[in-house]
Amino acid sequence: MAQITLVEAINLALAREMERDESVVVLGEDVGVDGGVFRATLGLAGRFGPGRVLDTPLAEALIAGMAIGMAAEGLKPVAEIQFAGFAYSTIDQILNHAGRMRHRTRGRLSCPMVVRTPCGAGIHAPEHHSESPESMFAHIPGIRVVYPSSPRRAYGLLLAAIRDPDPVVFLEPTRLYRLFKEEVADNGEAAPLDACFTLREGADVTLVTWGPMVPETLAAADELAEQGVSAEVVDVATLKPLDLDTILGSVARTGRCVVVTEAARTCSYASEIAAGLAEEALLNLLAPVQRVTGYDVVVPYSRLEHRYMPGKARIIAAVKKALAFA
Amino acid sequence: MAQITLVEAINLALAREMERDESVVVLGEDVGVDGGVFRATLGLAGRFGPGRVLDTPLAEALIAGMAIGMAAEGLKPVAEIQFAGFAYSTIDQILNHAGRMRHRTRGRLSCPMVVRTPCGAGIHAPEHHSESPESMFAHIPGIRVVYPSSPRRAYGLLLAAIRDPDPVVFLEPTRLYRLFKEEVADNGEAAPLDACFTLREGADVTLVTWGPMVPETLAAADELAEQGVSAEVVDVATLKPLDLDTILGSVARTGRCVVVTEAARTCSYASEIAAGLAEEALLNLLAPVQRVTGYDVVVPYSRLEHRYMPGKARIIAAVKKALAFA
Amino acid sequence: MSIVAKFEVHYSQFLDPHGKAVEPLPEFARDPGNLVALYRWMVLMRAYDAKAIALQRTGQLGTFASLLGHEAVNAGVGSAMERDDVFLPTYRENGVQLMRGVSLKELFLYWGGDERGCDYAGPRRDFPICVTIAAHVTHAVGVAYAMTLRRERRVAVCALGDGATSKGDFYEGLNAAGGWRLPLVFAVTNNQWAISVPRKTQSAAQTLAQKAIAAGMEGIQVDGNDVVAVRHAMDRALAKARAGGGPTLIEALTYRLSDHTTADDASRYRGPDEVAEAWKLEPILRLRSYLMADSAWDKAKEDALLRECNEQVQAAAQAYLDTPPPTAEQMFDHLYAQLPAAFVRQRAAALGDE
Amino acid sequence: MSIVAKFEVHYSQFLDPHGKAVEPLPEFARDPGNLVALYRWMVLMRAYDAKAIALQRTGQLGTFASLLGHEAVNAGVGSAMERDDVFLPTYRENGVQLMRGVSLKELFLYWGGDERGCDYAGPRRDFPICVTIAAHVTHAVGVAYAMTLRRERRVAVCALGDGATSKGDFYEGLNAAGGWRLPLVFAVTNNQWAISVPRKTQSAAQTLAQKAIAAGMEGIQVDGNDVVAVRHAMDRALAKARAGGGPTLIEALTYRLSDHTTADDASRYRGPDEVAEAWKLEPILRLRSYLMADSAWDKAKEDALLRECNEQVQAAAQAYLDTPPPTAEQMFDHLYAQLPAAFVRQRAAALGDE
Ligand SMILES: Cc1ncc(C[n+]2csc(CCOP(=O)(O)OP(=O)(O)O)c2C)c(N)n1
Ligand SMILES: Cc1ncc(C[n+]2csc(CCOP(=O)(O)OP(=O)(O)O)c2C)c(N)n1
Ligand SMILES: [Mg+2]
Ligand SMILES: [Mg+2]
Repeated sequence: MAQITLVEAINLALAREMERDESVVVLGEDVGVDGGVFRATLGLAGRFGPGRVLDTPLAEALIAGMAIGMAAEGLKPVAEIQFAGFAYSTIDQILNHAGRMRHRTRGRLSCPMVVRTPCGAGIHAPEHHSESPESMFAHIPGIRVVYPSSPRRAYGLLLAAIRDPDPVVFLEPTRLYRLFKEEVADNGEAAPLDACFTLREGADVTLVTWGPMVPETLAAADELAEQGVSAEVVDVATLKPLDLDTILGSVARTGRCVVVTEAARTCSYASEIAAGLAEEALLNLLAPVQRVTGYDVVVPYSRLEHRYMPGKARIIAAVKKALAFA
Repeated sequence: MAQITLVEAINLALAREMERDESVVVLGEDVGVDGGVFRATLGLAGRFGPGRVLDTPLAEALIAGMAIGMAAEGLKPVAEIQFAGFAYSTIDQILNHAGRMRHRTRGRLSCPMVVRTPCGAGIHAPEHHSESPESMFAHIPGIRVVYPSSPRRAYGLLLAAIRDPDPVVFLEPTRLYRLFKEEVADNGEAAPLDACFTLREGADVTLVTWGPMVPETLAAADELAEQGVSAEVVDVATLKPLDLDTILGSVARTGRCVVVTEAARTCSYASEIAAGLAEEALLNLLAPVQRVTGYDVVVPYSRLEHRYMPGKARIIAAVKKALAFA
Repeated sequence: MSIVAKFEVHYSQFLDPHGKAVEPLPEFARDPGNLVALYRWMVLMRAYDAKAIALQRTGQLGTFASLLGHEAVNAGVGSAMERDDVFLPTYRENGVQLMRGVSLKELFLYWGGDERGCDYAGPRRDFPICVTIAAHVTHAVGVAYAMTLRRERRVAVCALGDGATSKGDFYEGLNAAGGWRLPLVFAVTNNQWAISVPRKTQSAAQTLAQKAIAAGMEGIQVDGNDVVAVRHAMDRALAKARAGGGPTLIEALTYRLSDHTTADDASRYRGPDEVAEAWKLEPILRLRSYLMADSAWDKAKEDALLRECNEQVQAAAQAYLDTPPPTAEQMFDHLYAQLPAAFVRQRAAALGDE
Repeated sequence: MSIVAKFEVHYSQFLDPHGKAVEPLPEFARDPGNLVALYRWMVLMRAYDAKAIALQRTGQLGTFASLLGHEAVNAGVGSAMERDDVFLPTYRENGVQLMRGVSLKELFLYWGGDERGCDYAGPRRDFPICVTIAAHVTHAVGVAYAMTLRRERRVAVCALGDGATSKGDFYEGLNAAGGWRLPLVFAVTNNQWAISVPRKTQSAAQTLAQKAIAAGMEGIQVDGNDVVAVRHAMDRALAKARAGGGPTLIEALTYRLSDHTTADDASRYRGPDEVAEAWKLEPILRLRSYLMADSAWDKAKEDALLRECNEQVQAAAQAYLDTPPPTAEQMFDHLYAQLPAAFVRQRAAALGDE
């Protein structure tokens, strides 16, 4: 078993599934000979041919719409949008068509497709390369939204996403693409969709997060442990549909919850979690739920982005506040 | 003072502001000689000329993008998107450009523009004519999102939106366009943006809603009153930025809150309100916050839409549940 | 200065407005039986259209988009396609859909606000009506790409209107189809109006056919009130596509004789003279004139056909009206292949909530 | 069959790759002083480019998009525009921006990840760099519309690449500009590549100039390594636009001699031969050859110019490096004209959180 990065795990899952199922095709900008600007599709064009690994024209609505047509006609397209900042022009297609085709035709046509896109800030990239649009996608009926946070989960969840009979928006944390390695068995085993992963057990507070903020949150939990605070860390992983039960179960034990995301605060996915708790966990909450989020501002250009993203310090401060609540 | 409908109030505000400020222009599909498919722009082309009331080609990204260019160059465009279902292709422009132009240029250029679009279900229209995308817009930094619910507020808020120096997404409840009339003084007075309106005072529970669900919520409050339950009704009106203080103040008094929206539940704007309460009102809450929302499904075609939209009965049931909570 | 590229846009018409042949007819049209078959479809379309409007006016149908005047485009496209081709319609191609095996009842159900109307028992792989203008142009690219990848000889046919040619999706799809030389035919019905917006406001392009030039593909203009011209252009485009020759854009010139939909009042934005002029060019009369002059048709046949069509339409309308309304679980049961656990409670709540 | 429309796409070149005039030069180019002025700008652009790459390689600048090989397009566009026109650039027109009065320091700030680099002290109404490909084409339509409405004689110039011509926004904007006959020039730099995607994958259209045909406007192709050709085409397009004659699309053929950006490695997808061939056509050598043959330029002047440019660039780089970093309140202070009350607490938190 090899130690690989998250982006290598994506690549591995793509290759594995293309090998297993010849209806799987990959499409997007620069996914062919270049292997994608992050190399997520490296080697696929050479191995499976340009017919199954298509460099598209520069047109995101086309990429999404084309995937819908392919999927309805029996292929299993995995579309790459180069950065999430360019994925907004796919929303029309994903919301109005991908998420509706099955419903609209009462199951006659469907859209087994995946739209992959790198997300999140912190890589010192130009404008529009730092987006966290997950809540906008999570609002869309008829689709799944998945956001892995480690090589192993990325591998298993991507396999699950490709095999899923319905459309999946698969968000990939750019910041974690090469941040750390993990042993990943290339055994073709899918990870469960629609389930949270409890990454660390704890008794005093539940930290809920997903995607790129997971390592930072785990680091905060480590530091808290040194200070005698036992934090449970839940990686939501599949944002839609949400496995709220796992979170409720954790909060029932800890009585405190901090939700962490780097997305702008208002109508972020952190709000969805907090709302679920407000509705279902009132009697268990010993302190208010707190959202540790990006500010309601435009992600600043790279020189200031470290001041935008919530870091360990803000997470720890929120936990302390929760613990101090009488 | 004339009794007019909500759509007439929109029309009145547009005419008033075009008269007062010649930099105001109206653009969109069929807004010219046809006066808009709902007649919101009726008579404007005749009065102000086709140069200031433009029928555009059928292209929503163009409409939004063009408005951005116009606004940066000193006009005050008011763009109409024919139905919210066609507004998804404007998100890219609104998020990546309208909401960022001022920030990106450090105030050198700005986007004083309004994007108006009719929203909501319940008019027995074809597919895509029933959308409630407010939470997707409310997530976008740098813009305002306004959703009036009566002729008078529509008039005042639209004036405020046009005069605002920043981009405003102005959602109009199609179902209320002609549902009832109200006296509206055409005095050019703007209503306050960024403020909730308390439409009805009450002691037992706070009902928070906006846009098309306001009349239904008021009706529920009426019925509750007959049953001896005193419900406060808050019309959020401006969803971004949110005047949470008014809601907190109300909940501090009532101790119970039900949030009502017809949008699909997950990541709806109801989640944002509930999250705010989970964070700020824990000690005041005598019962869990409840979201009464559309289901997480595609709005069904017209024959079933009455089963999709939350009605008075569901609001009342939620209130009863809140009151019964021990 | 040198010239690096040259283009011509051609126009084709076989039957003039009086039903006179102005060119030697193509092979298929020399058999009057074929033209009679097309004529019968066109008359059925008009009977269906009238019935749908009547149902809407009496509150028995939702907003309806009439295809009055578009019968030749519909019949030309519908008759040229093979069964296992894929059709991607807008709301104004119910005629094509009928010819492809969508039932009248299904169409009524659709306009009655019931998704079951999109579960076509006939053409299982045809797309449902695309309401968001031009979005389906990109779907057609995906469909045609899948056909190519699997080395099938099928073709995707994407129908759209003049207004749709202004939308980015139209162009993105067209451009990609050209690039991959996909088996794809774009059937653009230029009916001169997009709701209240006239064709010339959509674009300064003299023809819509020339939009194809931007995508490096062939574009051709035909008289869309002449079913022979439409059918002939479709035949050629489909044959070319099947032979690997790539996509074609066909601009069919016709006129929307109706309001945009039953929710529209066209008299607000266009004068009666223009409409009266357009009636002189309409496709059914034209074909009938030709067939009568050719003795392939007569008054008795006409009367019988009208009766037959009306009965057929009436029966379908009744079947539609007799269909029990959809039930609340239908909101959930085709949303995902299997309803995720997270939404099971919502489903139960929806069923409980009467 | 009849022909209903005909089109030709023209190509223009004045200086061949050896710097020989192949056509009589246009008026402005007959004065060598004008060409020397353009040359000086082009050399400054290259010096700037080299410095930016050096800064990036040493960790002192963010990802940078080189304009190597695009100096003639930049100089042709930049020199033709009037001061109160509006320029809407992509990331590969820093040269045009310099000529319009954006400072070197501002450009470095921008690439250094600082919004203050978009607060141009010079051309206050020029747009900032548009990173989302082709979105600004629709902005340009709005700008040009505003100019028309106010009856100004200003023109908007929108720069974009070959890849951008595949995007819906490009087409929607082009089509609208044609429809309203707006004072708008689309300067398309066809540098043969969009990251790793070659021009022919973008579109089957033989030329990008012919995309204009779909919008009913004039499109022309020029040698983008020949500054005279670019400038001349711009002059004509701007004059036409000012006179109310509507928009023009200019496709300038050149080559991206650099990687896409400093984050890219072009050797992954294109061979060295292709790049070596392209170097033979590059614009600076070409213009220098012409000027030297004309005795308007010599080695001494060249050396002096290089020194001057390097100093200028060096000083600006230093000024950039000396600029204190932006502070956290800058996230909030230009978000709205006035920060709404709801966000004041967030601002305070951001400032408190070191
Ligand atoms: C993306 C989008 N924008 C707007 C609309 C509203 N709308 C419905 S039909 C129509 C006009 C379409 O005109 P055209 O393409 O010429 O088709 P026709 O109705 O004439 O058949 C408009 C604007 C829509 N359905 N989709
Ligand atoms: C809408 C959008 N999609 C994708 C990208 C990522 N991207 C940046 S530059 C580029 C290629 C652009 O090619 P071209 O238009 O030819 O310009 P060039 O870089 O050659 O100057 C791509 C795909 C983007 N910036 N915007
Ligand atoms: Mg039309
Ligand atoms: Mg390029």
